[in-house]
Amino acid sequence: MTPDRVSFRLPTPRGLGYSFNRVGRIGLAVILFWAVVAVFGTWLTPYPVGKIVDSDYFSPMSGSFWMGSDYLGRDMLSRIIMGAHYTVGIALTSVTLACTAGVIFGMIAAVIGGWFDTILSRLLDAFNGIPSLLFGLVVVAAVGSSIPVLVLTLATIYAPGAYRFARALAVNVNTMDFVTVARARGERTPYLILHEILPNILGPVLADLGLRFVFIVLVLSGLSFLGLGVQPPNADWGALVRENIEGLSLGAPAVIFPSIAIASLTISVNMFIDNLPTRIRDRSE
Amino acid sequence: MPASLNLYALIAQRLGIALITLVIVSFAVFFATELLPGDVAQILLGQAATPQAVAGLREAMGLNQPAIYRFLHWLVGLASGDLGISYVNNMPVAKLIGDRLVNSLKLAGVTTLFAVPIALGLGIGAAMWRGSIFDRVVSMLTISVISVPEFMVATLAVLIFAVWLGWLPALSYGADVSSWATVLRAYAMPVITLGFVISAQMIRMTRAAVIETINTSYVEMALLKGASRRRMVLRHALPNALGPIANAVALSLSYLVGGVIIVETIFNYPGVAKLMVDAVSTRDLPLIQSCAMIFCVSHLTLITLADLIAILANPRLRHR
Amino acid sequence: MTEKTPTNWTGRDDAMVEHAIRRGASRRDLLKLLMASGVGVAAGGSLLLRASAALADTPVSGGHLKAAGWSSSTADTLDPAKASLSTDYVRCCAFYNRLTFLDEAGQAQMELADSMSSDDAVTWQVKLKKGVLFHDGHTLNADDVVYSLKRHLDPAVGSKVNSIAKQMTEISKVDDTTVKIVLAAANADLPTILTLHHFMILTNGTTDFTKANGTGAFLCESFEPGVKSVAVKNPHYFKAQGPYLDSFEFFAITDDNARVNALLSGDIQLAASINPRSMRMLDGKSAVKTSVTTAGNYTDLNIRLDLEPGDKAGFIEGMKYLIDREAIQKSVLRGLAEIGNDQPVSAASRYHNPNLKPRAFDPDRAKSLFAKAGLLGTSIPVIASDAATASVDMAVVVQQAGAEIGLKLDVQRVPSDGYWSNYWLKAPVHFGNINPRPTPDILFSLLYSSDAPWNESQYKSEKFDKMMVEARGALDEAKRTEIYWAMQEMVANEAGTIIPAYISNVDAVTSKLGGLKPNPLGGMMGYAFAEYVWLNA
Amino acid sequence: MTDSFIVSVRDLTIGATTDSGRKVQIIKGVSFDIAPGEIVALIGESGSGKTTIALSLMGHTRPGCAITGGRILMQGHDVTAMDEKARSGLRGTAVSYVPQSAAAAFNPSQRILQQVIEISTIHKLMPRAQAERKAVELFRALALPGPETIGNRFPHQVSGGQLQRLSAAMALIGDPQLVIFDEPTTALDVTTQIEVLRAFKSVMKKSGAAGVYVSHDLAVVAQIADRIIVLKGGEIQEEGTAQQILHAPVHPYTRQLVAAFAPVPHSLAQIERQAHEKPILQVEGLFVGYGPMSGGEPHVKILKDVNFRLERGRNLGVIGESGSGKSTLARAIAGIVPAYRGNMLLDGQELHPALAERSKEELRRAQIVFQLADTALNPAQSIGTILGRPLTFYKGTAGAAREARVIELLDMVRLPAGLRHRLPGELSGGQKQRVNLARALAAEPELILCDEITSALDTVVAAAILDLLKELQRALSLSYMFISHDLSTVEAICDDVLVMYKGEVVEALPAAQMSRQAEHPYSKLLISSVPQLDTGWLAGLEQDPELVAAFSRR
Repeated sequence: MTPDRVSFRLPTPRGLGYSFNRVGRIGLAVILFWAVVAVFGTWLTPYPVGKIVDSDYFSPMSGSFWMGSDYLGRDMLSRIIMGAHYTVGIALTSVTLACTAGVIFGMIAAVIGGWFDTILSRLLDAFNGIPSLLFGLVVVAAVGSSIPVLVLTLATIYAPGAYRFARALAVNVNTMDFVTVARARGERTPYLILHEILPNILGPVLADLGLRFVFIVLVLSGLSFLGLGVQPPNADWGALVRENIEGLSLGAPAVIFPSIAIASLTISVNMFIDNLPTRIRDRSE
Repeated sequence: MPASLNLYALIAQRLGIALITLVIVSFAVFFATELLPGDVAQILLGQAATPQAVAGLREAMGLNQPAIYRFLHWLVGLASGDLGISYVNNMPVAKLIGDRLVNSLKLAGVTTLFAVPIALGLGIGAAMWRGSIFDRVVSMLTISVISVPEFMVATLAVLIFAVWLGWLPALSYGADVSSWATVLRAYAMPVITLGFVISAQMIRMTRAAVIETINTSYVEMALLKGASRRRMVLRHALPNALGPIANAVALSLSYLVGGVIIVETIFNYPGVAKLMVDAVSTRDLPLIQSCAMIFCVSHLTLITLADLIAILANPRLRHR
Repeated sequence: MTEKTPTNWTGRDDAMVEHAIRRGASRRDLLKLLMASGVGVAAGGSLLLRASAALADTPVSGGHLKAAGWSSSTADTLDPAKASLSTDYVRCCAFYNRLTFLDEAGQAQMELADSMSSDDAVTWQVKLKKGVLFHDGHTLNADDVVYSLKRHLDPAVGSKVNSIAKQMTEISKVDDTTVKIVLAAANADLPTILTLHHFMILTNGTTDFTKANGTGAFLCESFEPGVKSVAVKNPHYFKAQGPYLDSFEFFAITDDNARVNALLSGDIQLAASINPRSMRMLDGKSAVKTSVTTAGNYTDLNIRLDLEPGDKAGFIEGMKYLIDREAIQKSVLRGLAEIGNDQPVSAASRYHNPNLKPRAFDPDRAKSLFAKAGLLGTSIPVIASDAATASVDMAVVVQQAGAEIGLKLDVQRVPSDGYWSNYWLKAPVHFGNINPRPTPDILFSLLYSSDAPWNESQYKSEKFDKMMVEARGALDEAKRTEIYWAMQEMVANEAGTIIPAYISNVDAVTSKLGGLKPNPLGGMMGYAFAEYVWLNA
Repeated sequence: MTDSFIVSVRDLTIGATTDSGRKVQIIKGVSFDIAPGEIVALIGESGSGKTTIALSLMGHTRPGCAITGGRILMQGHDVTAMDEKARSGLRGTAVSYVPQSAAAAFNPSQRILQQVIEISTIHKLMPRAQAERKAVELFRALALPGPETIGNRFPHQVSGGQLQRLSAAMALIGDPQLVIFDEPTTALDVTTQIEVLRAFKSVMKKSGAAGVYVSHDLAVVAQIADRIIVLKGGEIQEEGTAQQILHAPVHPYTRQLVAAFAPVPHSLAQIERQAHEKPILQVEGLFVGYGPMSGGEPHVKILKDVNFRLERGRNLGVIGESGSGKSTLARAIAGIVPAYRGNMLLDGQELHPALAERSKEELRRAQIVFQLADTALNPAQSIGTILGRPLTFYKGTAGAAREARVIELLDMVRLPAGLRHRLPGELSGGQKQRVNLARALAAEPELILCDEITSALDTVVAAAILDLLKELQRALSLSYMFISHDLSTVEAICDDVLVMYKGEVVEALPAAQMSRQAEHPYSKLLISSVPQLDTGWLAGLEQDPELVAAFSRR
C-alpha cells in the first residue's frame, strides 16, 4: 500500500558486494604477500640471518644467494625476509596504537568540545612542530632503543595526526541529527562515541591508517638511518638499506632489494588506499 | 558590525592562541629535556670523567639549582631574546644557533622558491585534467616519491649528479658562493632532494583541495556559462581552495626547517636540525631547548600564517 | 705502524709495485699482487702509498686543501686540553706545536723543545727553541710552557689528560728558555708522553679559545664549532720545511658514504677514516688513493671480571676461543686489520711481543668451557654501539658462533650518544674502542693497572702494577722490552679484554696529494698532515 | 519541421554508470518541443529525471551520466553531436541556466557583477562597460534594490531571494533564446518566492526568450508555465497546457499529484478529555540563545518571551519563515538548546532546561523527530538497531521481546518487518521518515515534536506521512507539536497555530480559521503568500508593498 513506493528506484541486486579495480587489487596482493612473508618468514629463511655465509661481500645475485650478500657476506634474502617481520610488525603495531589513541581522543574532543578540545588540539598542533626524527632521536637517547620504545615513539609521533584527522571527521558526524537524537534521548558520551560516531568515521580512519602506515615505515627507516632500530642480527628494511648503502654505487643487490621491498610495500598500500573497494550503491538518489 | 574590526578581532584571537600555545610548549620542552638521562658534566669530560671533576663542573655550570628556578630564568631570558649559554662550549646559544638558523632558512628559502611553484603547478594541473594521462603520471610519481626513504633519494642524487656525472658538488656547504650560478650549483643537490620530498606532499594536497572545489555548484555553474576548463579551475576553483593549499604549503615548509636532518647529514649542511642532534648527544640542554623552541615557533608561525591566509582569502570574513 | 711490519718485503717488491703503478694498474690489481706476494692488505696499502709517493715526492707550494674528518659537534674546541675528537686534534696540530712530536717510526722528536734530558728519568730539563713566534708576534718562552703544562693539573680546566699529567709534580721555569719538570716517579717515556695532542703550547695566561693563538704552521682564520675551520699559511713558521699549502679547510662529514662521495666528486681532497665497505667504491678510480695506517687502534670485547658472567671461571677463556678473529679481520674489517692477541700493544709498537700468538677459533673448546661454567642455554646481554668502531658487526659474528654451540648472546645495540658515559666500563659484557697511544706505559696505566681510570675488565694485579712502575723507570731498552713482553702476556691471559684485531685506519685522498705518511698516533699523519702535505698540480 | 521550435528533443535517452559499473537508463526516450517565447515546465518528483533532461539541453550531464541516444536540436543544431568546445559556445549565449540554489552557484570569492557579466567576457559578446550597463538594467528589471551598487557586493552580502534574481540576470546577460530554471524558488521562503516569481515572469516576458521551468511544485509552476510536462521515472506521463493539467488531468499520476494539493480539513482528534487535566505542554516566558553569557544573557538571542499551552490530544502548529526560531523552539523544549530563562511544564511538571539534568522518564515522554531522515538515522546502524535502542535505553527491553517490539513498531508505521535488517541507506525517503517516526514511538511518548518532518518529501509521500500521523494519534493518544513552513501541512494536521517571526510569537490562531482570523500583518502576509493551484493566482494577488518590504528580508 505504501504510497512512497512511487519514488523512482533502480532495481537493487542485494548482496552484490563491492567493486574493486585492478590497481587496488595489485596493491592488496602485494600487501598480502608481505603480510604472509612477515608472519611465516621465520621458517622461510634459507640461511641464519646473522651468519656470514659468503666470503665475498656485496656479491651479486647467484644460485646460492638469490638476492646477493650484504656488506659482511650475509645472505640478503634471509635478511629481507626477517626484515619484513620487523618492518611490518613494528609499523603495524605503532600505527594501530597511534590511530587508536588518536581516534579515541579525537572523538572525545569532538563530542565534549569546549576547553578540553581547544587545549588538546592546540597542544598536539604544537607537538606536530617537533620534527619526528629528532623526537625519535631524543627519546632513544633518553631511554635507549628497544622494540617497545621504538613502537611507542612512532606511535607518539603519529598520534597527533590521527587525532586531528579523527577529530575533524567526528566533528562533522557530531553535528548530524542522529547524534542529536541520541543525545536528546539522554545517551552518555561513551555510547555516543562508540555507537553513533565511530561506525561512521571508521572507513576514512582506516584509509588514514594505511597512509600513516606508509609514513611510519619511512620514519622507521629514517630512524634506522640515524642508527636506531631493531637489535642485531635482525634489522628492519630501512636498516638494511642503511647498512648496505655503500653498495649503491656498485649496484649491489644488497641495497637495491631492501629499497624495492620498502617501495613495493609503501606504494602498494598507497595504491590500495587510493582505490579502496567501493560499496556498490545502485540508487539514483 | 564594522567588518574590519571583526576581522582584526579574529586575527588577534588566532595570534593570542598561538602565543598561549607557545608558552605551554616552552614549559613542555623545558621539562621534557630535563628528563633526558645522562649528565652533561660527565659527557663533557667523556672518558676523563672522575667524580670530583664531574662535581666541580656541575657546580661551575649552575646545574645544582632547582629545575623550576632554571625554567623561569630560561623563560625570562627567552622572552628577552637571551637564549642562554651553551653548557658545552660556553658560547652564547644565540650565537651558535644564529648562523645555523640562517643556513637552514637559506636552504628552506631556496627549496621553497623552486618546490612551491612547481608543486602547486603540478597539483593544479593534475586537478584540472583529472583522470588524464598527465594526472595519472603525476599521481604515480608523487606516490613513488613519498614511498621512498629520503636518504635513498639523497644518496642516489649524489651518486648520479656528483659522482657519476660530476655536474654538481656533493657538498653544499662551504662551496663557492661568489655568484648566482655557483650558489645555484651549491644548493642544487639538497634542493633537488628536499624538493622531491616536499613537493610530493604538496602536489597531493593541492590536487585534492582543487578537486574538492571543482565539485561545487559554482564551478559547475561556470561550466554552464560556457567557461573553459582552465577558466573554471583558475578563476573559480583555485581562489576558493587557497585555505587548504596554504595549509599544505605551511606544513611542508615547517618540515623544511626541522625535518631535514637526513639531508643535512648527507650533504654535510650545517643547519639547525644537525645542531640539535649534536646538542642531544652532548646533553647541551640550553641548546636542545632553544632548537626545539625554534622548531615549535616556526611550525606555529607557519600554521598560524596559513590560518590567517585562509581567513583573509575567505570573503565572508573579509567583507562582512 | 706499518713501515717495518712486512719483514719479508724486499726492494724488489717495491720496484714491482712502482712499475705496476706506472703501467696504470688499478688499485685492486695491486692489492691482488700484494696478496699474492704474501703481504697483508693493510701493509700493502701503506706500501702502495709509499710506492706511489715515490713518483712525486718533491713538495709543491700553494693550493687550497679541503679535508673532511668523520665527527664534529658544537663541542669542537680550540682548547687542546679539552680536545677529544679527531677534528680537534687536526686543528690543534695546525695552529699549535708540542714540545715533542712522534715521527713515522714512533720515535719522539723535538719540536718546540730543543732538547729534553734527564739523568734519572725523574727530573727533566727542557730546553726551548729560540725565536719561535706565536701568531700574535709574541716570542715563545718558558712561562708559556709552564702555563700550558700546568693547566692540565687544574680540575676546573677539565683536561682530558689530567690523569697522565698528574705525574708531573713540579713544572717550573729555570730561565727564559729552560723548563724543569719533576715527575712523581721515574718515567723514561716523558718525551713520548708530551707528544700527545693535548700538550700543545699556548701563550701564558690564555683563557679565550674562540681563536687559536699558537706557534703552528697555520693561522686560524675562522672557526665555527660543529661547522668548519679555515686555516691560512703561517708566513713566520719556525720550521725550515713547510707548510706547503696556502690554506686549508677542515670539517666533518659524519656520514661515511657521503664522505667518500664527496671525495669522489672532487669536493674534498682528503676523506679521513674510510669504512672498509667503501673500499670497493674506490677501485679503479685513478683520481684517488688510500693511506692505510695500522697504528694500534682496536675495538675490544670487555668482560668485567667482577660481575656475572665474567666472574665464572672459564667464561672469558671460552669467549676468547669463541671469537672468530679471522672472520672479523676478513669479513667485518675487510682485511684492513691485523689479527689481535688480546693485549693492547700492537705490532706498530717496538715493544710488541711477537711470540704471543692469537688464540685460534675453537668453538668446541669454548663449548666445553661454557658447559663447565654452566652458562649454556642462558642468555647473556652483550652491549655494542656504533660509537665503538665495528663493534656491532663483531658482536654479530660472536653471536652467530655462540648460537651454533648453544650460547645465547643477546646483542643490544645502543645509541652512540652517551655510550661512553652510560655503558662503557659499566656493562658486564660490552665493547670498547681504544685509540692508539704512543707508549705501552700509557696504555697499561690507563687501561690495566689496578687504579687505571679505564680499567675495562676491572683487571687487578699487584704484580702487574709493580712491573709497570719498574719498566717506567728502566732506562735500559732491553730490560724494558722484556718487562713489557711479560706484561702483554699477563694481559692476554688474565684480563677480560678480548682484542680480536688491530684496526687499520684508511684515509682516502686525491692522488694529487703528496707527502702524506702513516703515523703511529693515528690517521691523517697522526692528525698533523696539514703541515706536511702538498697538492701536485 | 523544427524551424518553428527553439528546441526539439527526440527520443532522448540518458544512461548512468552505477558504482558497480553497471549501466542503467535514467531517461527513457523523451520527446518534446519548445516554441519561441514559450515557458515549459518539467514537473516531477525527485528521481523523475527533470533536472537531468534540463541540463542535457545544454549538452551537459552530471559525472557518471551520458547521453546515450536520441537528438536534441537547438535552433536546428544537434547538441548531442557537438564536441565540448562547440557546446561551450552554446552555453550562456543560446541557452542559459538559473540554478536551484543561487547561494551555492555564486562563487563566494568573486564580486557579483563580475560573475553576472562573465558570460559576455567568456564569449566576448560586448565590451565590459556595456556588459556592466546591461547588467544594471537587468537588475533594475528584476526589481533588485540598489541596481547600481548591488553588483559590487559579494554573494554572502545579499539575501537568498536577491541572489536568485541575480542569477536570472546572470542567465539573461547573453540574450539566450532559452533559459533553464532549475527549481529556482524551492529554497526560498514563501514571501520571497512571490517576488522572485514575479521578477522572473516579467523579465522573461520582456526578453521574449523561451524557458524551461523545472519544479516539483505544481502551484508554483501554475503561475509561470504555458505548458506542463509531467515526468516520472524518466518518462513523460502527460503533457498539456497548464490549465488542462491543473483542471483536467488525464493520467492517474497527474491526478494523484493534483489531489495531494487539495486541502484536507482537519477534524479535532476524538480523545476523551477531562476538564481539569493539565496541558501536556506549557511554556511560559521562554528565552533561548547561545554564545558566551554575560549578565545572565547569552551573546546571541534567538527566542524571546515565548508563551503557549498545548492541551493533551491536541496538535499545535508552529509556522514561520527560516530564521523565525521555530526549530529552536522545538530544540529548547527537547533540551538540546537549553533555555536561559522561562519555564517549561510537561504535564504540569517542571522540565529542567538542560538535557543532562532531566530524568530518563521526562526524556522519554517527549520525543523529537527531525526534518531530514537522511541525517537523523545513523547510516551505520540497521533499522532494527535504531528502533531497538530506545527500547533498551528507556525500558531495558532486550532479546526476543525487543525484536518483537521492533516488528510491532515497523507495522505501526506500515513498514514490512523484513526492513529491520536493512541499513537506512537502502531505504527510500518516505520509508526513512517512517522509521524516524517509529523511533520516536518506541519511547512510547506522550508528546512528539515534529520538526519539518514532511518538508523534504515529495508531495504525495508527505501526504501519506500526514495520514499516518493522524492515524497514530488516534491509536496512541499522542499530542504533536508540528513545526513547518508549509501552511497547508499545518492546516491539515493542527488544531492551533503559532505564527513566529524573528524569535517571537506574533499571533496564535485556530488552524481552521487561519486565513480568515489572522490579524497580525505578518500573519496575513505569510498566509496570503502561499501559492494556490490556480494559473491566475499570482497575477491577481495583491499585497501591500510596504508590508512586504517590512517583513521579507531581501
